[in-house]
Amino acid sequence: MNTPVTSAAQRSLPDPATAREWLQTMQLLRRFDERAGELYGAGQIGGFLHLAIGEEAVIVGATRALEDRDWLLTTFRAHAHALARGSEPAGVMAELFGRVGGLCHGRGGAMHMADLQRRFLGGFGMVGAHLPIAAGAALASTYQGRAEVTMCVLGEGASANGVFDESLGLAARWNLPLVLVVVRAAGGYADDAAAAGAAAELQRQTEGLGIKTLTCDGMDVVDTQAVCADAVRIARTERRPVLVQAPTRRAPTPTPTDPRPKGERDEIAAWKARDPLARFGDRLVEVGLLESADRARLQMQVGAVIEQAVSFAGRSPHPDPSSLYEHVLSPSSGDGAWRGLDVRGTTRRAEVEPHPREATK
Amino acid sequence: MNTPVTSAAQRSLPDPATAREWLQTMQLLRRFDERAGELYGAGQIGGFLHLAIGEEAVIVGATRALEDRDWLLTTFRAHAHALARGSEPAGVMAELFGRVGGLCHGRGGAMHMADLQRRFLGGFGMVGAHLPIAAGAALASTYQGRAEVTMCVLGEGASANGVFDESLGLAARWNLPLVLVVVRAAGGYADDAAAAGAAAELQRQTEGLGIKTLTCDGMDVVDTQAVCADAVRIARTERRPVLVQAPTRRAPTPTPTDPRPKGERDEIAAWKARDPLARFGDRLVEVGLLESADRARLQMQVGAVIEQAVSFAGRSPHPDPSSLYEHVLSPSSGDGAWRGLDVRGTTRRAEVEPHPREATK
Amino acid sequence: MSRTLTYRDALGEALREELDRDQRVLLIGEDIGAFDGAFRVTKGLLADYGEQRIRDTPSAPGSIVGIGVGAAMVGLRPIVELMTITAALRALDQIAVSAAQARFASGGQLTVPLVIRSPQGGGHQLGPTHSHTLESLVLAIPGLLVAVPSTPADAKGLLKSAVRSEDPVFVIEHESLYGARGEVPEGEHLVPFGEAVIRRPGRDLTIVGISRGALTALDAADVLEREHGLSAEVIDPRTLRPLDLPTIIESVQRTNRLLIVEEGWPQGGVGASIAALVQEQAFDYLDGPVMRVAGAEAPTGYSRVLERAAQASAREVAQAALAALGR
Amino acid sequence: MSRTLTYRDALGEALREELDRDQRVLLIGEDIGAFDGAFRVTKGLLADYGEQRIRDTPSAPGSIVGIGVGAAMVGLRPIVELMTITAALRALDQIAVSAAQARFASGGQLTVPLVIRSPQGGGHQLGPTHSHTLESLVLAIPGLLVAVPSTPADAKGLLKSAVRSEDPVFVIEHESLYGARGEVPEGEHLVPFGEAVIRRPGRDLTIVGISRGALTALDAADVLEREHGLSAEVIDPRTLRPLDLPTIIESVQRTNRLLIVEEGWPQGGVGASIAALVQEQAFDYLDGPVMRVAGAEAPTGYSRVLERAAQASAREVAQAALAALGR
Ligand SMILES: Cc1ncc(C[n+]2csc(CCOP(=O)(O)OP(=O)(O)O)c2C)c(N)n1
Ligand SMILES: Cc1ncc(C[n+]2csc(CCOP(=O)(O)OP(=O)(O)O)c2C)c(N)n1
Ligand SMILES: [Mg+2]
Ligand SMILES: [Mg+2]
Repeated sequence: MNTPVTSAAQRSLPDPATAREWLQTMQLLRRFDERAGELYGAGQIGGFLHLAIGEEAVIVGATRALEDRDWLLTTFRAHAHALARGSEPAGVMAELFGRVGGLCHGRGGAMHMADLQRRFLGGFGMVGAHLPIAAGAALASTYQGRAEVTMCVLGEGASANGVFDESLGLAARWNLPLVLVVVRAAGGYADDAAAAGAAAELQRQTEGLGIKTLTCDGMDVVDTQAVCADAVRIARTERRPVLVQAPTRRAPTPTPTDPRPKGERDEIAAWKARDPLARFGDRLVEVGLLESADRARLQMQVGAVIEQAVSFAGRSPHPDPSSLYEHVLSPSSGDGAWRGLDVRGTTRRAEVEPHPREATK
Repeated sequence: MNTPVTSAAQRSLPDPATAREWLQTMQLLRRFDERAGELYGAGQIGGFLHLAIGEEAVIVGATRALEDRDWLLTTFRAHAHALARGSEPAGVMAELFGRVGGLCHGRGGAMHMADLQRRFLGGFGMVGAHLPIAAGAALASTYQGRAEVTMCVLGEGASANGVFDESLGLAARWNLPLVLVVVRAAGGYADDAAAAGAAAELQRQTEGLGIKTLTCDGMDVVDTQAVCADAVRIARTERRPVLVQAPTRRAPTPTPTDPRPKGERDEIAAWKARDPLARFGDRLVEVGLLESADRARLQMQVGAVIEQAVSFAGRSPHPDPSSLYEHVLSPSSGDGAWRGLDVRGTTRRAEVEPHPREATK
Repeated sequence: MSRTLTYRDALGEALREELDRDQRVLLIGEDIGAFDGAFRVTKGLLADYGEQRIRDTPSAPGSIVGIGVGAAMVGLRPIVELMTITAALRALDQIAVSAAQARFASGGQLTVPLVIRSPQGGGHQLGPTHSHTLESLVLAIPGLLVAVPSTPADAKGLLKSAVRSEDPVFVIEHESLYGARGEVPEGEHLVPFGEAVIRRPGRDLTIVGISRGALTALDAADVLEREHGLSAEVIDPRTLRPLDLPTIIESVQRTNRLLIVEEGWPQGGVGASIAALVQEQAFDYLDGPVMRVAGAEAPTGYSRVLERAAQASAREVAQAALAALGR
Repeated sequence: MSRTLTYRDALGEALREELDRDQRVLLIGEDIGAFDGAFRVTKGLLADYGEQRIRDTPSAPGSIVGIGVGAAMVGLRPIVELMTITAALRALDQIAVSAAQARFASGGQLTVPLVIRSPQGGGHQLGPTHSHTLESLVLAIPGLLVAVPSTPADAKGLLKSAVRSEDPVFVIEHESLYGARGEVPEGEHLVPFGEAVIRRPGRDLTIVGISRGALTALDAADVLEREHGLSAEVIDPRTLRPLDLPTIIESVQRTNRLLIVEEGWPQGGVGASIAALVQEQAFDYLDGPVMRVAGAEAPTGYSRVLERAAQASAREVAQAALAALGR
């Protein structure tokens, strides 16, 4: 199931600067997740923290197929996508810490992170909920005559939900420039990743909906980028939805909120041999695009950036409890007429006319 | 789109008694609908009355593929299916009148009619809602080791809803003996029936879900019965879902709640030439299976049955307003602890302790 | 200037005016184009505005709302029609989560200026799937504005305001009112959110009516005056979020009695909310309990007798008012 | 005999006992088998009962509930697990219409003995999609029984009763209570629906607590006694439909003061319903308004400060109680 259609070695590498940028972004994602995992264990980060260790290639490859003007949406496994899209690691880490310096001022957390400036709409916690939203974003671009593409990353788990078929059906009917990237991560949370032939089944299902469907090796950043770039090009120029399947394998080590599946003890070694970050770095060194020392230097820079992010996050204040109602509604609705109904037995009483102690009768 | 895969003439007729029964049931459905339409106009019947004139062949053909032990579900276009399944016309008509003599004692009406004794689970008003319910019924049969099949009739409109894909996906995964009959009625309520190639698209979509898919001529009772019987046999013996597409054409005359689509004036004549009831009757006469006089006699019997039904319905009392809370919960929940909360300002006050006029303080 | 229009045509006029005013406005919904909409509110729009702006969809409520959410996030002002409010139950995650919480979850970055329109309410014997009054389910959701117009003028004015709102709005129309006629101002007529209207001033008790309940309350007030010489003040809140509680409280401070008329189910209903708030905040002004007249706690039966039994008539409301007055 | 069990294990025990007792019982839900359930309630069941009876599904909430409805109509006793109550929003048409109205619409022919289980509630920083308290949305629906166990013993006893019910039941578990321990009777332990329990008797005021709110109320009662010498009576209704209103009214007739503690949103909340009912029916016994402590009318923020701010602590509840007592 995880056999790539195109072997990684067949794809030629991008120019050195680009290759280095991809590698360093993958390093950033990896190191960020390792640190986040530790900080989760230390109680600095709460909630469900879905790590993406092993998904660096698919995340960096997919986002590197986008232009700045394009839109991106993803699942609850959101913080890695924010990083890949260029969000400040400090803002991302502060969001995981739930602090005001976070991208969403501590309101969204790892699962609901968004960065509008980078056209990253989020971070969606409900499986599949973002598919029609992505279609809507693509509709807005088309409607306004802009050649933007919307990319929507999802886990294979979402494809069994009816929104998948509904959204793809409407995207096809309305010729929407939408690229779905299905990350099929074996060893993950849901049981169906284990089902043999599931990828082929999904391909049949998707093509049954009339959607062009491609496959990339989600463990290889070069292949993923190339296939996704193809998908983006088709979506942009032909104005139609394209789906890319990306078989991947998340590290089978236990993660904070994806507890370790049974019987995968032996798989850690196997996974290491396929580690998309190590393999890409090795390849760059092998072909002479990168010195070993350079590689270490990039990694060191990443380490420094992340320690700065951790430090920033730790210093950023917690939201003030009194800001609870901020952003529930926009200022245009919230001023005056509306105020959050904070029923604490007494609170609102004071806001009404002064009360007579006795009844008026 | 309406071109039958197998021409009607190629299917051989069933034995004379069976053929006569089919014809008479089709006559029953037709005459019932004509009368119901009149009574709706006269204000005796309310709500949305979705007539099935033109669907007699598909309804009788599909239900005649079932055994008594099998289960049947359909859409809001429910009363014709109840009749075809053998429900008493008087009970069906009384239900349309909203009377206590109705199958559901006037609570369900045309859209939500059910007849458990005949294993007809209803009558579902929300587009597509009955698909997973049908899958659940099929699951119950299988789970209990009974070789029953569940047939679920739906309009093509439901196939764009995600429950379609979800339910078929689960039915395939769990090997459920489920037969879906998709009535693709051109000239109907929804716009998409008009979309060219929609039938082929649906076939691709369904096969994409791994579901065996057949097509019958929904305007020919013999072909519909034969194909559906095949589907039922496969579902029963191989324990898996099968989908049958049945292109049909409802009469393009205005109906009470399906207002007349534009530009179909000329189509009335065209439709008459394809009228499934007339064609089947003609064929029986042509091949000598039925005398013309017999045909008229069957029709007369049907007329009499329906007039009796109308008369029964008219005499049946309206439900007592005080029965409002009956069947909201079962007697086991409803006795004692629970009573409907009928907030009429005063009602429940009397049920509590007698009230002192003055406060106790 | 104003003329007499039906509630349906007032809504249609609001849609046309907003489509004309703002290119970002587009309509999405089941059969709203070729079929003119299940209740003909969108009649003729497809011909006049084309299929880019009037978008027919199949029955997929969740995805239709979701598409509206995404389009709103990326700069449009979509108006999504759900054919019946029961369909909103299949879309409630998109409404309650995707639409209503995006601004909050993103720390104010995302804006979802989406309008969802849907009819609710009984009266046509549509039975248990097409007759319910579900405003309380929608009202429960923070981040979502809720309008419940009861007159053609408010239908126009609230819908137009909804389209201008930066926040998602659910405009709940009443199925039985589409044919009702009333004066409707021409052109720019905006009804602000959070401003209740006193439909009839009175002294002896306050009746708050929700959606069509406001009209029943007016009829009940007639009965009370004619037959009992009582003067009831009738308030129509028009929007439920924001709710103009001050106007209600101020009225209760004068009349000392409150009755709420709604068609929805009583548990967790809008009436329960208002009753709870008013007795919390004006207890000492109340000469008796806040009373409610709600729909019966039962699905709506098809039978017209049962359907009628589930809703109180104006006369029954008047009786409840008498009870509230201790008579 | 009883021993100490966690809420989670008490639920698991109820499931095992019912699976053993009645062959018609089967479980359907996302990752309940191979993965033991998102909250480990169904741990080990797949190994012990096999895949015919413990059915893993993908994420398709509406269809999972619908399948449960169909299976229940045709003779089974399905227990459907939704991973989070927010998923129920995507299934609400199946819950409110297919499950809750089938008996009514069919004139009593169809029976839907279906149990839906789902966790709700905050406390783990799961943010706006996984932290909400939605019991009021479920309670609104006629034809649906609703249980909100707050202790391990009630979790077992209510779930077992739910499985025996002829009517559909929504058992709402509290996510933060899965690890809570308490005495749980062994074997056949059935908690009847519609019987509130007085968790602590008192004289000065009545506090009704919903779901985990009952525990907060108990803590608040401790504070009131220790620090203010006040005696609060704490009532846990345990089921919301049927609601044991008589026990609440009887208590209020003695204490003349009522405070309701819930975690859900205040508009249309359970507290509003109870407040409206009690002041309607026991107005003359009330020495002050029925007061509520509800969750803030906002999505739940991820930040633990914001999450905490949205819910009142026992101390804040005690303060509200003092306010309710006019102190
Ligand atoms: C509607 C809904 N149901 C259940 C959940 C709980 N849930 C969180 S992650 C997850 C598994 C998702 O699997 P997949 O879509 O493949 O994503 P992956 O975890 O592999 O990235 C589930 C079911 C949810 N978030 N939303
Ligand atoms: C969820 C939902 N949305 C909308 C409706 C309104 N509605 C009633 S009939 C109908 C068209 C259905 O078309 P199709 O499924 O093809 O059935 P047909 O009328 O052709 O029998 C619609 C959309 C509904 N009943 N349920
Ligand atoms: Mg996955
Ligand atoms: Mg159709």
